[in-house]
Amino acid sequence: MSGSLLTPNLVGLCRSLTEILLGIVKAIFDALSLPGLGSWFMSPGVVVFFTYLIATLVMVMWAALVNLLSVMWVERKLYSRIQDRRGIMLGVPWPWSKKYKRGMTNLGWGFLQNIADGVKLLQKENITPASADKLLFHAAPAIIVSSTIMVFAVFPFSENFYYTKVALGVLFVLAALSLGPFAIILAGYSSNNKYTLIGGLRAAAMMLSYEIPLILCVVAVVLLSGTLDPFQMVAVQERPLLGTIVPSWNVFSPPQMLGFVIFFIALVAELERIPFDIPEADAELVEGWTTEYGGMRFGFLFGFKWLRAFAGAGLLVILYLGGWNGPVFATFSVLGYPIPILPQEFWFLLKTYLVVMVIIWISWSIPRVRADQVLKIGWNRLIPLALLTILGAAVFKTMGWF
Amino acid sequence: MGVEEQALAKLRERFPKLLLESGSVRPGVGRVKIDRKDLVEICFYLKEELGYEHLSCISAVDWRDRYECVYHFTRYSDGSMFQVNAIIPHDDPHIESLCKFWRSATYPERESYDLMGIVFDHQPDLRRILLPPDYRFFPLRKDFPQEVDRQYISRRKLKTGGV
Amino acid sequence: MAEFWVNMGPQHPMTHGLWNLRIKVDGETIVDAEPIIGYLHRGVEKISEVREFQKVIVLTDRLCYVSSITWSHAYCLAVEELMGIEIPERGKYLRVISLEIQRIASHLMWLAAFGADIGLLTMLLYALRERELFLDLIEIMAGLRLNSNYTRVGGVRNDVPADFEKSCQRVIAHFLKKLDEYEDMMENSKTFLMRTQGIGKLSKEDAINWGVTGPNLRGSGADVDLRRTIPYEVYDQIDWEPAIEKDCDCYARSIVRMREMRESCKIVLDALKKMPPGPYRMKPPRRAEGEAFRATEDSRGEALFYVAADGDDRPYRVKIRSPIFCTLAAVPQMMRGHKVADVVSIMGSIDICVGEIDK
Amino acid sequence: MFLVFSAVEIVGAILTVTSKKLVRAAFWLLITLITISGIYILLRAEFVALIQILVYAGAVPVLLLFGIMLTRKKMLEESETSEAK
Repeated sequence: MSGSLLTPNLVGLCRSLTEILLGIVKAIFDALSLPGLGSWFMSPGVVVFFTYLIATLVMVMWAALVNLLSVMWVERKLYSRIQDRRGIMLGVPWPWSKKYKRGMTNLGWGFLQNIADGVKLLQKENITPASADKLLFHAAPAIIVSSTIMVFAVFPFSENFYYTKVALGVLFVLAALSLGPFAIILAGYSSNNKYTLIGGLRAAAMMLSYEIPLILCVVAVVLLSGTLDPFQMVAVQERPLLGTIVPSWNVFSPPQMLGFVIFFIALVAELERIPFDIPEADAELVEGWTTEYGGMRFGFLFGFKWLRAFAGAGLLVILYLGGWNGPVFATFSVLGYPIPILPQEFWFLLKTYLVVMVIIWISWSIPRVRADQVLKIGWNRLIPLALLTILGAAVFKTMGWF
Repeated sequence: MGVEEQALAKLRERFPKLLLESGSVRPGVGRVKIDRKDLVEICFYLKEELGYEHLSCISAVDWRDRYECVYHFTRYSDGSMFQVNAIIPHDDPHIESLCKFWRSATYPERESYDLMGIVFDHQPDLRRILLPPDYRFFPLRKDFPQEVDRQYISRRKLKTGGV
Repeated sequence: MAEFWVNMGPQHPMTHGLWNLRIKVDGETIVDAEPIIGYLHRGVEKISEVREFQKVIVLTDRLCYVSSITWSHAYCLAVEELMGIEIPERGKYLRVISLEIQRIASHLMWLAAFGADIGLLTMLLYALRERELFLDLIEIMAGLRLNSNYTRVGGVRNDVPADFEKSCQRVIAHFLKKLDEYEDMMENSKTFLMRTQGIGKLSKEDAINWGVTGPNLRGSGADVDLRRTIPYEVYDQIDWEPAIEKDCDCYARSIVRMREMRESCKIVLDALKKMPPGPYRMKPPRRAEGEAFRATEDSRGEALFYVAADGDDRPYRVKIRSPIFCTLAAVPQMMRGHKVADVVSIMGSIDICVGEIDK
Repeated sequence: MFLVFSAVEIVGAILTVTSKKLVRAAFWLLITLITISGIYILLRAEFVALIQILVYAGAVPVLLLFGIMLTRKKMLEESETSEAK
């Protein structure tokens, strides 16, 4: 199949980058006749330290800046298209476009809109309510942001584009995502407002009840593929299915089809998208648990929901849609060396963004469900069906059908 | 004989002495004028016997020498309406509430109390509704100063030099 | 869980204006509710006592910015009754056309707000997009989009341009197609049914007793449309059917409004066809004496104006009966026992307009 | 590393039992549980550590807070001044 863009891997790349940079630093210190300091910079500990520093920065920048802004941009573009909106079409055009030099036009791509929003949020005052529980009020956004960033520590974008390789990667992602509800309920409580309190309670109730089918579906996938390692999980899905050209993605196996649907619904609920966005139902609870936050703190809470959406969609792609596997024809070899035309990262991002777009599409075309109905769907429908999925997966595994 | 004439005839027959004034406004609309003490009796008769089921409006009018509470009733089956003017003396603005028969009387009665200061006896929830609870005036009364003529004030200020 | 009061308003996305709904919740269940209004009280009734008859129309236009023509028309009818004048036939037809266009625009505003309430933001933008077309029609008729000041005592302000019928037909043909789309989005959507069916029940007897009127009453199964029960203008010469649903819940109320939009389209086209040539306005007398009232079918219910005059050139007393003011009294009963999220369905389905509540 | 973790854990545990606000106690409990999972990682028991976060840190304090919020009355009671009569 297609190869990865990053070789050997992110950390390795960063290591060579660090070595080059530190070599320049050493040369400067040598020129300043400080050879001791120069060779200290080249010592292995320092190199490793800077390597991981740079790798972390690259990963966080990539995830939280590039992908976060892209997901936001995709969402805005898509719902503007769906709703016949004009606003988002207004944006600064490309600087090199000579045709639209007059400034703001409605033919721009609108990509800078998010950055403008971010700048606006940064300029706003961070208001802390007088009667809020200060410690928890400040801790809640930090927990949400850090737990979301934590996901990307083990999140593989391709065979080589990852930060660390953990054998229990999927479990790690789920554990990191499961810290969110606690922060939400903390935020809801500490704002000392009835809307946030109701929103926080709703969020906690909903996330508790939807995390269970989510994890049960993962259990079914783990049963079939026999591993918790995302890399092996993708490798299992790589071969073609029973002599056809259809790849053996988990979604094509009979028990996992159901699991895919359940996982998708539970994911939408986890991400608080519109059919299940009762914690922040803006018509009834103003903004739910984020009501009292302002400025960039609100920006964090709001933006990292999109990042969670991205991470969740990526998890869905890894578990069910074959991860970074692309079609076979995407690679050709020159002199026996495989050259990817479209690298694995491209396929992974393509699938992830498609899933994100489906989520956006759903959320802007149906009304929101009531809180008790959400819980009813979760407990009465999804959990039994998820258990059924596990049963089916176990049967298939035992009989060796898949 | 139109529907309102039939209703009026029945009313005249039932309450020969109570109707101070009765007549037909336009086809389908009747009008009687009564004293405030007979209101409940006549309205109950209108609702139960004549089928005027919908109390659409309660308006209070300040005629300087008396108040009038004007009730409009509708009968949905043929669309005939009925207007009942209840006369209230100016020095004692009290009238019986109709909340027992029409729950829809609650809000209009509160509004009439709020703006005109007519007290509805036996109203379960007689509070101010539009104006703030600590407001002390009844603005729709005719003795409430209606309008401050700003131009007049400025003209007077120019003329007299202040005040 | 402890019961506690939640203030929904005065500034809350659900309120569609400036009022306050205090709900007492037990967890998520509503135990009690109490509307608190008066934040927007402008004293229209008092101001109109010092204005001449014709000049009050400016105020009645602003009673409800969503459906200004229907309010001015109700006032004009009452004043014409008071003065005892009969307006020209063409004026009546023009009034009916403007009323129905305004009704469609108002119902589209309701649809937009209802969609946003139950979380369907797409509906908001779609409905507002189509509302623009009807506001454009009103602009062609009256010269203004919102507070159009079109209906006058004694007729309407001006005649319509020659090609008005054609633009009306074009807009309505386009709108009827879009209306099918809305029905797909709303009535045929499972989520919408989950949110509205069985919510906010108000039986027919209760509705009449509470004084609920208009589409809300027709959603409760009562065959009451004042355009038909107490015909005014030329509604008795036009073919149309009132929309009546028997379910008594939010769903029925929304269906009634959707069907009413179709009926209004029919009325507009029919009235345009039957409209006779001739004068559209007459000169009303300056002074009047006595008292008069007229009830009309506003886009939200029964709008009744009671006008009394003492022989001056201005009304002695104007009383406005606003439909939502009376409907609001029934809201606590509709809400008891439902969930917090149903507040928005119920309030959205009865189509609040604060301008007319607070007068 | 172990010393850091255990110090944080001991401080968190002490604050858990001494803090007056129950919600804060739950917050410190979360800190304690997360540091315990850090200690598990030091012991090379990654699976247990992740399950610790998933189950104990992710779910138990949430349930705890849920219980606190559903049972505590004082927090939700209306103050006298906000009664609009």
